[in-house]
Amino acid sequence: MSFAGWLIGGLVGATFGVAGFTFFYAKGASYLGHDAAACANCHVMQAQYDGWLQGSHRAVAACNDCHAPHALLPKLTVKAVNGFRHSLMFTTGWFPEPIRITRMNRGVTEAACRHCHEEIVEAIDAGTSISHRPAARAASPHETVPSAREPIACIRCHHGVGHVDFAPLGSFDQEASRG
Amino acid sequence: VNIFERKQEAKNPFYRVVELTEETEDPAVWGKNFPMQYDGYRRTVDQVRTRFGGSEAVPRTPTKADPRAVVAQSRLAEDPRLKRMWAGYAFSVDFREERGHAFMLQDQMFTERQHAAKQPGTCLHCHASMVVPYRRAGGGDLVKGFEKLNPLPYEEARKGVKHPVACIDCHDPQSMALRVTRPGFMEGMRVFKASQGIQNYDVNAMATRQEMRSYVCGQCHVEYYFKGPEKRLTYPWHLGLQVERITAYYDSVGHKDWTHAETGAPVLKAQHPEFEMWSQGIHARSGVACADCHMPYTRVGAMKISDHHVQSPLLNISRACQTCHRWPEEELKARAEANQERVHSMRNEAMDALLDLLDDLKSAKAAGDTLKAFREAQQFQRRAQFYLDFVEAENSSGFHAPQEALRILGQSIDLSRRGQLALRPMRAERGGR
Amino acid sequence: VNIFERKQEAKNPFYRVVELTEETEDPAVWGKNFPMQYDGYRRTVDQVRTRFGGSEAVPRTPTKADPRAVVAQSRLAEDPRLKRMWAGYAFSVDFREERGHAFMLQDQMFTERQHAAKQPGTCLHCHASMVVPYRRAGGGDLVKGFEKLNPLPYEEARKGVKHPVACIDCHDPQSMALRVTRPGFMEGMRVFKASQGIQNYDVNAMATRQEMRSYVCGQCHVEYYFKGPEKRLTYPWHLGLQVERITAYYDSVGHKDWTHAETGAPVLKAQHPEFEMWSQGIHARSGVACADCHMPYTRVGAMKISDHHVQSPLLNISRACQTCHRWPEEELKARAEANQERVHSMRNEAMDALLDLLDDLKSAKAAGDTLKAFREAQQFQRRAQFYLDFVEAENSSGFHAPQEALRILGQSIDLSRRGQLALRPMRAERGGR
Ligand code: HEC
Ligand code: HEC
Ligand code: HEC
Ligand code: HEC
Ligand code: HEC
Ligand code: HEC
Ligand code: HEC
Ligand code: HEC
Ligand code: HEC
Ligand code: HEC
Ligand code: HEC
Ligand code: HEC
Ligand code: HEC
Ligand code: HEC
Ligand SMILES: [Ca+2]
Ligand SMILES: [Ca+2]
Repeated sequence: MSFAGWLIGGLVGATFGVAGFTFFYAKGASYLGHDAAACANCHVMQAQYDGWLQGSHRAVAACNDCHAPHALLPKLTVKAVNGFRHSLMFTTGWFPEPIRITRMNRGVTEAACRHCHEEIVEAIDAGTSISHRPAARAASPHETVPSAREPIACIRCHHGVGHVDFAPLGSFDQEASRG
Repeated sequence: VNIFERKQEAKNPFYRVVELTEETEDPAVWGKNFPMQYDGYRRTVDQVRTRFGGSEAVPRTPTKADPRAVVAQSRLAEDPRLKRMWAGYAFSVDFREERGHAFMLQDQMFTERQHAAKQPGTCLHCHASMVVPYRRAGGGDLVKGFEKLNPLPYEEARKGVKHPVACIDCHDPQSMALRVTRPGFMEGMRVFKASQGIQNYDVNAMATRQEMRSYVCGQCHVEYYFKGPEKRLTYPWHLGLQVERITAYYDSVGHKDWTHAETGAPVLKAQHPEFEMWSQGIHARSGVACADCHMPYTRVGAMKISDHHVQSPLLNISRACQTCHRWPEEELKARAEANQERVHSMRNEAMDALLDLLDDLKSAKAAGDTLKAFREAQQFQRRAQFYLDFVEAENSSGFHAPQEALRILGQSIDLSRRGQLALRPMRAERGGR
Repeated sequence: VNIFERKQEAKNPFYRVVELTEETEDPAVWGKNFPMQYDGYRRTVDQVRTRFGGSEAVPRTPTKADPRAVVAQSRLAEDPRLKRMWAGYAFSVDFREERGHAFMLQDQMFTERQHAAKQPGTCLHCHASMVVPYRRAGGGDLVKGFEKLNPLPYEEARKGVKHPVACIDCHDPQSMALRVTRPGFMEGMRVFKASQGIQNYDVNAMATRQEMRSYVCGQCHVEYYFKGPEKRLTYPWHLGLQVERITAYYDSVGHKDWTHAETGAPVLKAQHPEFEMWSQGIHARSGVACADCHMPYTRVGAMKISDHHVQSPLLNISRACQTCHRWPEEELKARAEANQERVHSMRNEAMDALLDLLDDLKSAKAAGDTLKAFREAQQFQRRAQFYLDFVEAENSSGFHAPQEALRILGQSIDLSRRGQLALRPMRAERGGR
């Protein structure tokens, strides 16, 4: 996809998250299709592309909504890193299969989930924000209160949202036709 | 699919209507700030039966001694063999299917086991909201209060205990963060981690959030015994969490729960080792916590909260299982029950084997067999029985760790049969016919 | 299994360099059209050992009788108890760890079991490319040829058999579609499906593609026996695939493989019931086929093909497991081995229990015990031994269905011990001292 495309996506995502969503949502089809297609240019991305097509987010989120930070600068860096890594690996063919998301990019997707679902999941992170600590410690001199606990990873439970995931989390393919 | 409306409703999920402190014991007050969690919490009075779990509401006519109008079905009636396994112990008098948290205090107060034996204050550790009572008794110090109440007669210790497990027992009133408030578990984890080379483990300071989602349950859903005259609640994890290690620990300290009435063997009772069994299973290994299945997230309007209606996940499969397993509900139910059935049928064989051993021990006693062989057979009974009970008392009917449960039952069968063999020399060994 | 990779794979270009027909037996010729699959196929000569599987290359000095310069390690040497379990049967003479497909024909020709007993032509069914030989012998009819070769002496039947299992045995030369070419499996599935109420099941016409990805393996990786003087290869699935059903079938037709040399019991030998065990596991239940793990899709340049280097998946974890399980390789290996270790340790206990029974039977024989109890104990041996062997002979060391394997071993232990008890009346039953 064009640099301009990323820029728009990035800008929108960065400046006004909510409006950013309407933008995707309204023109979804064309915009998303475009972005996704760009990624799917690489046949090695085909499986994930197909998975995304069948995923629950097809209508609401394209590749970069989950795989690029929702702030402009980091986004460009990540794109640069990934862009380089991908083309290098693609041309050299030096990459492990099945392809697995890297730590850095897993962090990016995790942040993406929270960016769009901030409100609905706010409750489940109760008791994990540092701000509460000091007060808590003061109030209970006799037990140590949990130190700020890391938030809980979305994809531990929802890891099929981006890409329909087959076994063990999916119903297996019952092709009747043979050969 | 309009995310906006949701966002509107969702603005600030916590209405801090009241200020919560370490003195706020009544869950109804916490419920003012967190009405959705409170609603779920109150639904633990529901009684629904599943194939192997849940519980059945059995009506009864209240008496002065036991005012309960409804109890859970009797496990002793379901399988009378249990009475022989526990012959001479309070459990052979009254043992019922467990039910929701709302009942924990009354079920403990009114079980006939209270009359069959004099019970200590220690019992309360896992059947009530104890943060405030322990602190009060300990002059502000939780552990001191725990030590103070343990040795008291149950009735006396119970004075000033008001609620079943409540918000304050699992949550910090300021931050709502999970916390462990039970001395038994704090010490249990300390000795267990020490056995793994980690010294001075402090669960509240060192556990991750995901671990806490299981540890708050591990405070009570564990095997235990009362140590010494102080009746100190002790979790036998000094050598590890597996049944072999626990047995080894009990042997090392020469502990027995009672003397078996039929055989005179120094036997042990296993009690709800959910935490220990879970720790041996594939779900624990995959980082799946008790709360993931027993308190799955549930959507209420624009918010997602933990379902505080703690219950059998098989009564809530879509939320408890389907986020991770995309099989149809019926299929997931069938898979869980298939695991449970395998374990249950082997549990029945192990039970038969144990009763055969009891028969042999009785008739050997009658025939006045040589002491040596008899003692040996009693030791076999001690282990065979504890292994079987470890699976029998584990309330998931094996689901928490099917392979481990089957392995333990296989051992139990072997031990019971070898106990019989110890009493039955071959003719050769007996010397001719 | 990842449907998308399949779709891609379907897009693979396909160069018809040579025309393949039902007469094209030599895999090298097929290799001209499908060089990548052929390369993998040829790599089945590799010998690498895993914790419980794979195989070890043991050098030996070739003799005229046995020209092999390398064999797999002897299982009898690894566990001498096997010799007693199989006392009086050819397996007690020579039994080795199995290795890659490339060796199947020579390993069968040169095993000492060939000298220990006179083997029939039936053996070839699973150790060679038989499509052409069967057709030739049957005048074009596969099944007729099968019936013709079965009763012949092995040496004679082997004339004209050239290759280990080859492309033509699993593929249609025109469409490359998978196909079943083994009469034993066709008939086995017919009787099995009939037991489930499905009449005249025709595997080649009625199986789905995903099922075929397991059925081509089920042609050989199954329990079997030779029926009647025609030595017809028969899969004992008439009542079902579970060990209880198979035993019930053998009892119903009064079959025994041999008479145990130590005890005279009419015993059975279980052989590689991979298909039967797999069918009881969670993977089969989830639709995971043999080929998914043993022939995973692998990328060659821009193409995805099925890895025809059929081997232990633990030697290829990233492709065999990680397409479905998002755990690191080391963790997946550890999980598989944890399952195998549980099964292996219980297998050892079951083996000890069986040997104790053999001892008792021997000494009872010596003491000339009453026929009734002795017969009873022999029957216990028959079942205990077959159950144990069913897990022992299953080559995944329990991985294919850990819970089922443990359940079976628990039964085996109980049966062995009860066999001993049958020979050891309590003093009471014996009437005083
Ligand atoms: C709704 C969010 C979302 C969208 C949209 C999305 N992905 Fe992903 N993607 C994820 C998550 C989450 C993971 C990591 C899954 C895991 O770690 O379990 C992932 C993983 C991947 C991986 C690594 C393979 C793996 O399974 O680890 C690739 C490649 C990938 N995505 C490409 C794409 C492409 C190309 C698109 C657009 C066609 C896309 N993604 C759209 C969320 C998304
Ligand atoms: C030049 C070809 C190419 C294009 C275009 C491409 N990818 Fe990839 N991608 C690859 C290759 C090759 C790999 C495997 C290398 C690896 O594992 O890091 C990969 C791996 C990934 C991964 C998993 C590894 C990681 O870095 O986390 C993600 C996520 C991913 N791509 C997302 C995308 C997205 C989103 C797009 C579109 C913006 C895209 N890719 C476009 C070739 C490409
Ligand atoms: C670009 C915005 C966006 C991103 C990024 C995003 N989502 Fe969503 N998600 C939505 C919208 C819009 C919906 C559909 C409307 C709704 O149900 O809220 C949705 C629906 C869902 C649902 C309910 C439907 C289902 O699939 O079960 C889940 C769960 C979910 N998202 C989880 C995630 C997770 C986990 C991630 C990160 C891996 C993620 N989302 C990333 C916008 C997003
Ligand atoms: C421990 C498991 C678990 C984790 C971790 C988890 N979720 Fe969920 N999530 C669930 C369950 C279960 C539901 C279904 C609730 C219902 O249907 O009532 C759900 C529902 C949702 C929904 C609403 C779906 C709908 O009905 O519209 C969204 C959006 C969502 N999750 C996003 C997230 C995000 C973002 C994260 C990470 C911050 C996350 N989840 C972490 C289990 C989890
Ligand atoms: C095509 C998909 C697929 C492949 C390939 C696969 N698995 Fe599984 N595996 C599953 C499914 C489905 C389950 C059942 C649990 C579930 O539904 O999530 C499972 C369960 C398991 C379990 C837990 C059950 C048990 O018996 O303890 C283990 C361990 C496991 N797999 C290991 C492996 C290993 C090792 C490999 C490779 C040799 C492998 N799997 C290959 C799909 C697969
Ligand atoms: C992977 C899901 C899962 C996890 C994790 C899990 N459980 Fe369970 N639990 C179950 C299932 C399924 C049952 C069987 C319920 C039935 O038979 O109706 C069960 C049963 C129980 C029961 C008996 C419930 C009844 O209905 O009688 C208790 C008590 C219990 N679990 C406690 C725990 C504790 C404590 C932990 C953590 C140490 C835990 N569980 C972890 C799924 C789980
Ligand atoms: C303070 C002790 C305590 C704590 C903490 C505790 N439980 Fe319980 N739990 C009990 C007792 C006692 C019962 C039995 C109540 C009865 O039968 O009257 C019980 C019953 C249950 C049941 C059986 C319900 C039924 O219908 O049979 C489940 C499931 C359960 N607990 C799960 C959990 C989970 C999950 C956690 C942690 C989130 C937890 N418990 C924390 C003491 C506790
Ligand atoms: C270490 C925690 C712990 C202690 C200490 C404890 N319980 Fe429980 N109790 C539980 C749990 C967890 C359950 C629910 C699981 C079960 O029933 O197996 C339970 C269930 C029960 C039940 C309902 C089921 C039944 O057995 O009929 C009764 C009654 C009971 N306990 C009485 C007592 C008495 C009396 C004592 C003291 C001698 C005691 N408990 C000590 C944790 C504990
Ligand atoms: C037996 C233990 C237990 C008891 C009792 C308990 N909770 Fe919780 N609660 C949990 C667990 C586990 C979580 C999940 C925390 C996490 O994921 O970090 C939780 C989470 C919460 C949260 C955070 C949002 C959410 O739903 O995930 C709130 C708020 C909460 N509980 C309120 C209450 C209130 C109010 C009560 C009393 C009516 C209560 N809890 C009683 C175990 C308990
Ligand atoms: C947070 C994720 C999660 C939840 C919730 C969960 N599981 Fe699992 N389950 C797993 C994982 C991970 C495995 C191990 C196999 C694998 O790696 O895919 C597994 C394995 C299994 C297996 C195969 C192993 C065996 O013992 O046979 C069954 C069956 C199963 N789960 C059933 C359930 C049921 C029923 C529930 C709900 C009560 C449940 N699971 C809840 C993640 C989960
Ligand atoms: C989910 C993955 C999986 C499936 C499906 C599966 N296997 Fe296996 N198989 C394994 C693993 C893992 C081992 C153990 C390998 C080892 O110990 O090195 C194994 C071992 C074996 C072995 C012994 C290999 C050796 O190295 O000695 C044979 C033969 C075998 N399987 C055949 C089959 C057949 C036939 C089927 C189908 C009926 C099948 N397998 C299905 C994973 C699988
Ligand atoms: C024509 C019969 C036949 C068919 C068809 C067949 N096998 Fe085998 N397989 C054998 C024999 C015989 C051996 C042992 C060869 C030896 O030890 O010399 C074997 C060995 C193996 C081994 C052990 C390799 C090792 O290193 O120990 C595996 C794994 C295996 N087969 C898997 C499969 C799978 C998967 C399929 C189907 C895709 C299959 N087999 C089809 C007969 C067959
Ligand atoms: C129904 C199919 C089938 C038949 C019939 C069959 N085999 Fe095998 N054979 C196998 C499979 C599959 C293996 C690999 C798995 C194993 O070794 O357990 C094997 C392995 C072997 C091996 C190598 C391992 C070992 O046991 O030392 C020898 C030798 C062997 N067979 C000889 C024979 C002989 C001799 C006969 C005839 C009496 C015969 N086979 C009949 C399927 C068969
Ligand atoms: C023991 C059985 C077996 C043997 C022998 C065998 N194959 Fe295959 N082959 C398979 C299986 C299983 C598949 C996967 C088919 C599917 O997914 O439908 C396959 C797939 C193929 C495909 C389709 C593309 C792909 O790789 O998935 C080709 C082409 C092929 N085999 C060629 C050969 C050739 C050439 C030989 C001989 C050198 C051969 N096969 C021997 C079992 C076998
Ligand atoms: Ca219950
Ligand atoms: Ca092998």
